[in-house]
Amino acid sequence: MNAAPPAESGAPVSAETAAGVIEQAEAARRKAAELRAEWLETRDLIAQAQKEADLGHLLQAVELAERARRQGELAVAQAEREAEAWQRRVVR
Amino acid sequence: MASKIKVKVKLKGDVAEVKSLMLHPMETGSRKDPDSGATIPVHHITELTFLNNGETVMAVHCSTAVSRDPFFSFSFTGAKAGDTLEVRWVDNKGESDSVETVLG
Amino acid sequence: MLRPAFCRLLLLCLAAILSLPALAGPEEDREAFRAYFSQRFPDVPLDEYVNGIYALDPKAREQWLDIEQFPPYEFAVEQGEVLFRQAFANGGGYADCFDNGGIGIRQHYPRFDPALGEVVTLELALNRCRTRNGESAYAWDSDELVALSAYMAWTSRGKAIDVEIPDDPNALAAYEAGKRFYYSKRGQLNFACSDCHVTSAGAYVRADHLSASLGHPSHFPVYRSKLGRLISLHSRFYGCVRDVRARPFEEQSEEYRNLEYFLTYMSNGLMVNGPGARK
Amino acid sequence: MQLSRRLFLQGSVALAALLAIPRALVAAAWPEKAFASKAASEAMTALFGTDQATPSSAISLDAPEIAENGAVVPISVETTLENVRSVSIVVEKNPRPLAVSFEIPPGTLPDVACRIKMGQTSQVMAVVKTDDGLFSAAKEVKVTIGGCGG
Repeated sequence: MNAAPPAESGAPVSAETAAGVIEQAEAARRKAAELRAEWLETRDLIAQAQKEADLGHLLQAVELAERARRQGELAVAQAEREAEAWQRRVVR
Repeated sequence: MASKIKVKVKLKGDVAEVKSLMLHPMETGSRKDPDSGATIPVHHITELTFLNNGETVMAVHCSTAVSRDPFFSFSFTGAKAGDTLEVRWVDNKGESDSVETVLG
Repeated sequence: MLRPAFCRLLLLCLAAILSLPALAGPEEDREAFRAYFSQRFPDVPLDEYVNGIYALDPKAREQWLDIEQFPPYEFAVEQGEVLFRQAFANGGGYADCFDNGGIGIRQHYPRFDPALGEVVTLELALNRCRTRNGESAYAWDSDELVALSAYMAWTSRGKAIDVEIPDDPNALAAYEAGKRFYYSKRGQLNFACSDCHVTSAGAYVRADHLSASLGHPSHFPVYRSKLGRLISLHSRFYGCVRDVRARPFEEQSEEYRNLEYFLTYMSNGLMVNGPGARK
Repeated sequence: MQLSRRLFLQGSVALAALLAIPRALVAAAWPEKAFASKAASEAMTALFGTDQATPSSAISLDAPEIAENGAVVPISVETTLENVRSVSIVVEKNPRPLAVSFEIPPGTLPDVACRIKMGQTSQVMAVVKTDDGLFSAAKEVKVTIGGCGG
């Protein structure tokens, strides 16, 4: 992932965009949680993103929420892969 | 729990092998509380004394570098069954604890 | 001439393939688990695995033996005994809730309760005993509950772990769920329990020497020198799951109870030697 | 408030000291200056009046090569030297090097053990004071930072 752009650099990110990415991140996290596969810091990232958004730091909010969304998606992919893959590790 | 000091003594002829374990946090004063983030004040045993029938057979001076729940062992001569061994400590807060055990 | 022989071979192969899933029942799993470690560490007797990493690391073992000559958990065992004997407000006691008055029975836990259709760990049984008698449940990581568990392990030292999987599809399902948890990769670091404690047992993770899973549940609760207090097996599970950067489950969650069921079954036949001391 | 508390503390410490005075031996007071010293030589000077100790093979210092846990390092010291007065353990790299000091009255064997904390890899020194002077033995103990167990 690229380095975070400096906060409040003036790039055009609307509050709606930020809220949308946070929502996507939360949906991905929830799906991972349903699969009992949530990663450690995903919900912290979302909380931080929300906090930044509330402060009007929209670029930072989006950056954090993107990381959280990516984590959520990777956790879901991991769980789906493991649905079969675990059996290959069983000591026989 | 009565005393927070435990003592085990093995008599071999007139030699007593003493092992003692006590509950004490032995705080260095540089540790932070993981929840509040506040520094935990220094709190450690300073002096530990073993007395056999009232006579000092060992005195230990401790810094905070003694591990939590301290353990000490040593041996002394001139011991016999029926002797009373007392262990006591004081810490930097003026708190103390002691226990007596009869050699057997 | 060749034809019947070939057919027989084919049939044999087919039979072998078909019978494989049926063969891999809990008892076959357990035998394979033991055989794996016997082969990996031929010099380590099976009985030694209850000592965790100290079965594999002679230098760490010396330091552990030094602590074991006067282990700090003795205070907890003493506290546990006092608590165990204290009557509840209604006059009842823990002894009424367990077989043999609660003495020397650690090796039978965790148990599958067919009526409830779930795995009951010793800690869960203790807390249910309390609530049934009108007492409030202890927090899972409370000193009291861990001390009770330490005392009950102490009275069971030397007994062979004997976890049963009754003839009940739900029991087998709980075992299978625990097994699946054990072998599934999770967290940002993408580790399964087995990655560290089977495949890499005896290797180092940074400065930590990885123990073998065989014997893992035998010595809990464990006094952690690092923490200066005893922790439960589920608290250790919590720590491991967090360390692979997955969101940990709560102590006594269904996940951890099933995991304990599987893991303890793997150690059937080894001795209970809790409570233990670890760094 | 502050004053009365201090007075109270002084009183209780004095009382404790009075009660703790053993009949056979008046143990040295807790060596505050030596324990507060930030360098090993400073601590030795505060405790013994000199930082010079003669290395002696008559002292056996038992400590692990690699500490499993820096918070609990088992150390034992035994010596065949005669007329031993005290055995002290000094950890060079600890923020306060003097860890512990055992006062050995006549009749007690110079054979002691305890568990100490070490912040990092360091020389650990056993300093034995006898009627004939100061003697020492040293050993390096490695302290590592763990991953999950530590």
